[in-house]
Amino acid sequence: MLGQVVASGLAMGAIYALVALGYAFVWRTMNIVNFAAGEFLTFAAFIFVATFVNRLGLPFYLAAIFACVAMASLGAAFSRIVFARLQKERTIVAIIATVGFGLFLKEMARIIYGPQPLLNTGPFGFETINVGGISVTKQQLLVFAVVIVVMVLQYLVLRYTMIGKVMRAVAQDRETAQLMGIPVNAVLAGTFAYASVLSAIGGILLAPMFFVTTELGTLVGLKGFVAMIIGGFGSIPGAIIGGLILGLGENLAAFSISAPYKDAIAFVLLLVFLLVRPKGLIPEASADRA
Amino acid sequence: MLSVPENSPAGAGEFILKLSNVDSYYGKAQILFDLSLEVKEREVVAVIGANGAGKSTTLNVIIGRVKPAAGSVTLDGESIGGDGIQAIVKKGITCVPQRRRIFPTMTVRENLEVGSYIRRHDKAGTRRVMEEVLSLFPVLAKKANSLGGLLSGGEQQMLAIGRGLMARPRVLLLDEPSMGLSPKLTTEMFEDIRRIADMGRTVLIVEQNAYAALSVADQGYVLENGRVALSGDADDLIENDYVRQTYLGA
Amino acid sequence: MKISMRNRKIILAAILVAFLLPPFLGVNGYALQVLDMAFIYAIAALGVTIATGITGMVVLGQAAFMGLGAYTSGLIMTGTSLPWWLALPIAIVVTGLIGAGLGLISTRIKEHYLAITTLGLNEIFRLIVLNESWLTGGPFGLRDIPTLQIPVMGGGLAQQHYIPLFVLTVLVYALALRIYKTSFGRQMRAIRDDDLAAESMGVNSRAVRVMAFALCSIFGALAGGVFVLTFGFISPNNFLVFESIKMLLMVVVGGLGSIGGTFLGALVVVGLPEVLREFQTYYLAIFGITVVIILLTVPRGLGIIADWLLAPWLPGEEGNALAQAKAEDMSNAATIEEEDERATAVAVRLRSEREQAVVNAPKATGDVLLKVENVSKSFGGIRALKDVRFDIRRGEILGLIGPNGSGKSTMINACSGIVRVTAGKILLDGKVISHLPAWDVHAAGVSRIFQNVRVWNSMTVLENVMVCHAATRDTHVITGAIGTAKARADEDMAREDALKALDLMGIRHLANRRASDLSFGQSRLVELARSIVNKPKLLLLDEPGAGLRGGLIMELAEILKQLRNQGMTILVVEHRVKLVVSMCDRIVVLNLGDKIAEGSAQSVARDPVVVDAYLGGKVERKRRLKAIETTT
Amino acid sequence: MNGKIKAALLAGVLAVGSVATASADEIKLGASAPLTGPRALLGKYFKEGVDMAVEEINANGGVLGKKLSIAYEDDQADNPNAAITSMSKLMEVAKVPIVLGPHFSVAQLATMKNYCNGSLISITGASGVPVTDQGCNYVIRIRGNDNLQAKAVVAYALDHLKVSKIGIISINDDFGKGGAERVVAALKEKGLSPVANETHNAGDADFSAQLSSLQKAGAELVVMWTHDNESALIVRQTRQFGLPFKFAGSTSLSQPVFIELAGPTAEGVVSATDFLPANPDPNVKAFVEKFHKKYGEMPELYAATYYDGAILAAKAINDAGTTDAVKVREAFAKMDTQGVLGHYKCEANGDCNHQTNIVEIKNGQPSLLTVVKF
Repeated sequence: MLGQVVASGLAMGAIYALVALGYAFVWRTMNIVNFAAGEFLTFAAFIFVATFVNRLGLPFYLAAIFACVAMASLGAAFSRIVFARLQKERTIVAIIATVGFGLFLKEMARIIYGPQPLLNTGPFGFETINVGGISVTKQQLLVFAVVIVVMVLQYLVLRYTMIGKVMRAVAQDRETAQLMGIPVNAVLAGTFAYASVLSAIGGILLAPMFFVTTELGTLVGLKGFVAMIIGGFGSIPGAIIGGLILGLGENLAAFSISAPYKDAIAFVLLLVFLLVRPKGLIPEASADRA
Repeated sequence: MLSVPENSPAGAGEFILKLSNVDSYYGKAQILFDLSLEVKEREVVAVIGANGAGKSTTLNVIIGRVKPAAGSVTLDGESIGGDGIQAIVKKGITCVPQRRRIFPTMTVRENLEVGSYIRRHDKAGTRRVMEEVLSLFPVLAKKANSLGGLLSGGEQQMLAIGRGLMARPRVLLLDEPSMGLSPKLTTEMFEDIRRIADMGRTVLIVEQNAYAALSVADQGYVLENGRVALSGDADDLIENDYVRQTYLGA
Repeated sequence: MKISMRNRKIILAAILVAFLLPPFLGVNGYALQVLDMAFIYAIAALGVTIATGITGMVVLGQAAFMGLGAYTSGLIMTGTSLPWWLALPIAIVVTGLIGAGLGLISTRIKEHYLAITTLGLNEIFRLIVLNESWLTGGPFGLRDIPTLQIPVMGGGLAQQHYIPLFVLTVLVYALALRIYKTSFGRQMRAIRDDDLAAESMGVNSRAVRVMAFALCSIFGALAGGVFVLTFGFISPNNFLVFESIKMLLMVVVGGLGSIGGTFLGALVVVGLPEVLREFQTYYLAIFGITVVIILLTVPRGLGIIADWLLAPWLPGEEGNALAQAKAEDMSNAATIEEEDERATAVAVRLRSEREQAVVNAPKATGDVLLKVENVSKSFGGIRALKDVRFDIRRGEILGLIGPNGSGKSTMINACSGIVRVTAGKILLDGKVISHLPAWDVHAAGVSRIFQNVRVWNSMTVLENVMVCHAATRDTHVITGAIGTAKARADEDMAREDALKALDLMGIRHLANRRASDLSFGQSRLVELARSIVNKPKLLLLDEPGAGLRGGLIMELAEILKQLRNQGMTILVVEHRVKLVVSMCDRIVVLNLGDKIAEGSAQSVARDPVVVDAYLGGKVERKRRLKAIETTT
Repeated sequence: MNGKIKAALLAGVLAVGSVATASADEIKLGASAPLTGPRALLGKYFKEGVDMAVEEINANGGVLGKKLSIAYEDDQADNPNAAITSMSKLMEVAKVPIVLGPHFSVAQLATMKNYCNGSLISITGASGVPVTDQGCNYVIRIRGNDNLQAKAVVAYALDHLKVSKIGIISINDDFGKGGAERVVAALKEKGLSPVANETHNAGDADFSAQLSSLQKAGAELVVMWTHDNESALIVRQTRQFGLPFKFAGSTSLSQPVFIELAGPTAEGVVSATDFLPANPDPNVKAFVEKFHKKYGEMPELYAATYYDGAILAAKAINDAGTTDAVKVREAFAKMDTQGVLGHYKCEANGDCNHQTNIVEIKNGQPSLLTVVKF
């Protein structure tokens, strides 16, 4: 049963990693912690299930692509309308504004789609595969596959393409990037759109594993943030490692510590960890080599 | 030899960049007063002055970061005053910023590649200019794969200039290239700038180190309190008593 | 904005009186209850303002402190049947101690990491309260707490508590305003604006952070305690992380760091959803987007209103407003020229003073003040200093030069306690200072300025200087707030000395200006005034002339000479060889972390090693060929 | 003048304004329900049930000859502060004699001090044991409490399912924690203790760790005390991992949301619930038909509970002949009537419902196993 716990933990950790990655990207380019990230995930899941699958009857993969496109446009629009203006504010002001925005998004999801949880079985239903005595759902395998593909693609894009280099340049020094003739605002919107797509992928992958409720993203959003902190603020490899560590760690803790205090213990561990490494696993300065 | 800048309709000796009677404000405070300045094709122009004289604002007006409140800015006779930075960079003005501003966690090569952003579709041209920059600054070629942030101050300045050249600009603006460099490195830096100029580039230097800047320049402008206090041939300025007393520390 | 301070006081008094009226006007209990709730949250949020807004530590766990205060006082009243006026103070003390403990953690964990840590502590608090039913009543809360009945006020609890709660809130806010102006208040703000500068200018950031955290928790506990007395019921759900976020929201909506704004923020965050209740299921969405709009359009809006009203009780606001009005009248060019004229005039005055007094100037005595013994420093794998040793003699000006990256700034940082040396030691007057925290190094008599000016932008010029005064260095929160004779005397002394220092720099007229409104040159002078106000034995100057011009350079040079004549020892890092040679008695040259030369200006300048490594040749007077014009 | 003060003034104006709307030919009752937030679904059912009851009452001549209307306020489920202001607004501004809700125990307990002076009566479905033992005379509970539910489930499990190794999983909040405590107590009465006592957090979505622990402890039956969504996830994941537990637990396990979300894995899950749509009782049948006709969906527990609540409120006012809360409370004391949930007869502490149904999910529908009366 331990293998089971590990597999599920890693699957969940992969989702946290996706969300953490979104935080890291937005932080590096816009210096904003987007606390509405969890609600972006929720919203994406609703658009995906309620609009594209249930109403329009699209097949899973097509609906997923449409949902990603919709969230990318939504993200780009919000980045221009809301988040771009927040950058001038102090970090904490921007954070609080995103909290308010998250509340708005969450409530809008309920107002538009109603309070009923939505069920989506995804492409595999609840089929499981038995791997060495561990029963893994196909959906979990899909999660791993998608997350790995996303990570590899992202690495290749950031490392080898002009658009990737431009994104990194804007993240490191926006003013100078502008002097190179780079359309900085478009790049920022694009980065935010990408972070929204990461959230959307998280929502789409979670939808068949769980149910789509207005609360779907809230906790995942918070844990994604914790994951980024464990990994090191704004660090891209850190976000991935942090996500996996968190997913695995919380499951192992819940398994081995059978007590109502297991979450308290998790936080105490985080505290001790931060006391030892106040800048996370991979501190920003040495970490942002994508 | 560094290739001749692209699209150069103006022949040598013609004014390609021109500021006429520019006023500029920061908030309510007027920074530039009726400022006029001209740069000829293939000429090195030095703008000198103390902190707060309006040098940076002049540069910001040219590059499009600040809109002139009055007066005109033209490039090849076409008005660019009020265009955004991106548009101006596309038209052929590139600025090497103060304090170098290298992308610290990108490699030297990546820094240069980003510099060629506006000419990214001309792959062959980019490759050619990259080779030229690397041969101009051999130390960059040697360190092509190390991170920009790990270079020394002098090397970073070379990289910054190289990055600016990658855009193949009509006019290259240098903002205080000597800032934070030791005297020896400053000397070397200006020698590099002169080599670049000798290759036929048009360069505008904004500099506090008046001696070094005027040494390599053809024309000079002395800014004081947002106005052009003196201008003329760089050789004449360097001999000018007022300039010598105020800026050269003679 | 032409309304005088006196009239503002009258307006404020009118508003306060207006707040007292509702119970007498027959306003319904619901509205009063909402206001009661807003007052209670205003008190708790004020704690967050102190920690987050004023000291710069993001606290996302204030609900836990509130809960701690509430549960402690509730449990004392139900468990031991002590009266509320004993239970509440005990709860506040207990919570304050716990808060101070967490404050110690906050000195190590910072920024977002601290936010997430406090959020975690909030969650731990919830779990403990939820699970320890034997003590806390568990999930169904602590139910039988006696509420405080005040029958004189008539009506229900909401009516009875309205006026006492409002008066308490006003008192707490008055206290906070008072603390804001004391030395402790200045230290908190200095840490927020620039903690590195604060530490090296004598602010014990550890003590201040701990105290600020304790204050934050005390205000939280007080709010929790009165919550219990008003509502008589508490449960884990009253103190969720979401409540902490709400309190941070109040602080931010109220204009981060504004005391009065926090009160307005609490009114908005508690009151607005109630007003919007008419919109039924839409109201939270409207509330959420309203918060975003407020923060986007007027991020400091509420704070500006409040600070304007409270200006008579805030430092330097009056002078600031005047100065601003003046600045707006004049064009920038005029101020630059004026500034230059002023600087030149000061320089001339100082020079004539110096020339008259030159006879009594103490000569350098020759004994060693600061001893740098085989100091090495590594960052990661890079060795910034290698086995460097030199002495600074009492009364001399020692120049430290070297190319970029030679370790000059690291050396200055090591001497001022910002950077720990890897090996070797630094002694001041024979005592080792290289292991001391920066503020103790400052107390021992080492003061400094920074390469790129680091003034505390939100504070007035006078406050900037007063922070560094020895008399107000210790963190006396209570005596400061009470205003004991000693505290007042210290404060007066610090003010007087600060004004004298500003006088020396010729910028006394800027005393009430906000530091962020200063020009670069003025900031440099403020920094210099700040560094000498505690009469240091050793002054460390990191490129003092960088970015200065004409008159200001002259003024700076004169000031330094004046200081030396007064017996101050100075270590100066400078690029401009001319300035160094004209100013310094001796010069130490660093290159790549090694000391490569030491001696008089002339001997160093001739040293071939130095010339090779650092000075280089002059730029050759050779221009490119004019002939190029004919090549095309 | 600034926005804040304006806002406060506006609040005052609105408050005064709403008093004026209570016209003479109308009797207004209050409802405090979770209209927003995570439990908004419950609020939706709550409102549907009440609205239907009001329609019926008005069709049948209203209350004391006047039309009945309801003022809704949001209490955000288990948020005590929101409940305090919501109740306070109903009490002070709308001045209603009876409030339906708040539904959550912690919200009840937070607001009790305010209304127990006799200003109004709260009719609630809150099942936390302490709700009716606070000495508050003005709370009327129309569902069985947690204790009753837990006892019924444990007794059924031991007697009919013949299991002895029982594990517990509950949500780490007032609902789950309160329920789990009662289950432990009920087991203790039978001389047993749970083999494992697991908890999870609101919003948790992966339960592999808890399920593994339960399996390790050798649980045969798992008693669940958590909300609908989480229950469905737990059951689904159990089947996915191929674990053999049987499940029993709180009313959540017979709610339509649970049945829909859990799908086939809900089969055989046993629960205690006050309301069962498939109950052959004629009262229930009539209610289900009306509800289905009106809303096009099957009613569930909260719709039924607060439908009953509204009907009882109207009846009590009619019996008392006045809207005076003290007199209406006396009418409740004398009440002896059949409703949808069961037979109502109020004790002095306000507990009016003394029965519960044990239900099993068969073929995707809850079906009645037994009715337990206490």
